[in-house]
Amino acid sequence: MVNSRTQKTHAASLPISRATAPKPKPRFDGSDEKVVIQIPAHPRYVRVVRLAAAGVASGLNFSIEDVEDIKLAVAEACNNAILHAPPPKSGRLPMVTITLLPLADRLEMRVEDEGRLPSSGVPRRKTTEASDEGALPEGGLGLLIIESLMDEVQHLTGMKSNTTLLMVKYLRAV
Amino acid sequence: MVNSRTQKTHAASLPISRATAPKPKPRFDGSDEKVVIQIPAHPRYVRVVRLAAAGVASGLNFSIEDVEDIKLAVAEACNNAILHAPPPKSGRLPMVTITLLPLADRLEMRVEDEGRLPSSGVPRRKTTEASDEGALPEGGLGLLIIESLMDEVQHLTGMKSNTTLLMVKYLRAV
Amino acid sequence: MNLQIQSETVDDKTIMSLRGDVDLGGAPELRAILSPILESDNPRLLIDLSGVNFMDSTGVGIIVNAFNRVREKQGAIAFCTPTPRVHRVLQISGLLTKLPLYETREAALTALESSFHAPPQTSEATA
Amino acid sequence: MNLQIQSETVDDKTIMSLRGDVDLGGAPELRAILSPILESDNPRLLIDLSGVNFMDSTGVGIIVNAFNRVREKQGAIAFCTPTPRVHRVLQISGLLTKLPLYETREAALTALESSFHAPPQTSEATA
Ligand SMILES: Nc1ncnc2c1ncn2[C@@H]1O[C@H](COP(=O)(O)OP(=O)(O)O)[C@@H](O)[C@H]1O
Ligand SMILES: Nc1ncnc2c1ncn2[C@@H]1O[C@H](COP(=O)(O)OP(=O)(O)O)[C@@H](O)[C@H]1O
Repeated sequence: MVNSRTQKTHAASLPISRATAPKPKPRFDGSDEKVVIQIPAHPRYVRVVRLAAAGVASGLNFSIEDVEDIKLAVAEACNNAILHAPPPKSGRLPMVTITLLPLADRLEMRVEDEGRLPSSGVPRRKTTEASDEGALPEGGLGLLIIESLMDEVQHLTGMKSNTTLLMVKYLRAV
Repeated sequence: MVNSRTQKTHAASLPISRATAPKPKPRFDGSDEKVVIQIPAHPRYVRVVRLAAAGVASGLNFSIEDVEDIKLAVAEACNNAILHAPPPKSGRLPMVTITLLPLADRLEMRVEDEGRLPSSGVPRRKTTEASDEGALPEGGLGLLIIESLMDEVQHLTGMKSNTTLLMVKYLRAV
Repeated sequence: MNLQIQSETVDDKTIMSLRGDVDLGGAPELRAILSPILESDNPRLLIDLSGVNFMDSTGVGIIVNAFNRVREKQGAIAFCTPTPRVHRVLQISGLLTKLPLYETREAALTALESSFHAPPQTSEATA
Repeated sequence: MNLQIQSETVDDKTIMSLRGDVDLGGAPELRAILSPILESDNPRLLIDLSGVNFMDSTGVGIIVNAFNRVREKQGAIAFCTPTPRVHRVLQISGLLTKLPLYETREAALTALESSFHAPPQTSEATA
């Protein structure tokens, strides 16, 4: 059952499957209600985002399991944003901005940091196979997990020097 | 025990008990870490704020009871902001902005809406005594509750047409 | 958790169990469900609060309004099994001793039987 | 809940119980507590996951790192009683069948006794 879920994984480089061409801000039209959370780029604030995302997701009637998956995905995205944020400026941590957009059939989440993606693109792990010596790979799991849990995942790099990860999770038809 | 707590109540019109004169933004100096949440002015988003505030408060090691009190206080402040927000503009709900500032000895919370306080000031209830006919008063409880739960409470009205409620809760010395 | 309201009628009494958040968001539904009961001739109402994990001043206001209206109608009302959070918000609101609030459902039902309107504990002297 | 780590030594084994969030925030503390154990000569380690209510990829990475280092040292390691959330994140990470993970603490202890390093279930054929 859960294996079938991971098949929904989309590569981060795939454009979002929509009629219109993907643009940096494709879906936040003015009439929608959004929740915006800004946290300092520090691990101690990730839990605040997890709780807030759980609140928005459960308001959309996602199942308990889906709410947990959404918490994990947004936490992974925040982790990456925190790890790749620029250093503090005059003692002040940069901020990470999380936008939660509850829609009729889905939840969209954006996690935006003030850092840059590597110009070579995101180095990715495609496998969790053991090395010849039998050691298991220890890193590069974050995006893998996000893509397993979310229905659509896309990195948006705007003109500003910042990185946004867009994640979409659909409500299942009941 | 709980009666002694309610004695900590400060009237909203009292200035904050600090050495420096209270100004609209007395404590948010740049070096502090703050969490900012923006929600549409609709009751369904109050729970998101409650959860986020619980996350910040428990990170400060408030007791479980204090965390619950903080959730209630911020919810009451959000309720008021939502009830007194201006009507939607071109179908878009106004936003309520909640700022959570965790400090070494206290949590500061600000709830800011796009509405105005009555120019006559905030009409207040001073009692929950029954009327002569024995009926109990049904409204005007929100600020009463906030003041019972928080150590400092103050309405800030800025030059912009908006209203901010500042609430402070101290960590108890152990 | 969103407010969930469950209501059953036993003899001439309505027993209403509230679960989840009794807050601004749940207020319209709760008011709508209470309204016909409170408009009836001789309302006899028990509200079970054991499933309430959050109550704000809106919830308190609805409870007080129900109390006032039942009182006007010479009906009977009782509340039972408040969770610690409900206890706390009623206490802060100064209502703990003014509402007919009982530790157990049995005690609340007994009180409901024995009074045609449930007087608040503190008003007995003046009643 | 912040990560809480409890550690006890039984004979030559360290039994470490994790509670709360095994995430980016808790990682430095967990790494620091694991480090001397993983650097010891013949590490024999059981990690009890029954109190973990959240685990992210950082937590998974620490677990895998512990597994790899114990393996290098010809020690023995086992994990037990994963909560549904831990089970899920290990499954998504493709590690469910690759780590020595046991349903009960007893099974994990038995496995720890009977091997000087705990082989992952699927590598038995290649071992
Ligand atoms: N927000 C981001 N900003 C910059 N680079 C990022 C960001 N998120 C991911 N990356 C890049 O993608 C790589 C893979 O990320 P991830 O799958 O989460 O694995 P890791 O465990 O190495 O962080 C990172 O090592 C980093 O180079
Ligand atoms: N954010 C706000 N904006 C404008 N007016 C407010 C705000 N908060 C409180 N008030 C005023 O203060 C009064 C008392 O508030 P409160 O104690 O919460 O009781 P009520 O139950 O009547 O809202 C309100 O009726 C309103 O007039």
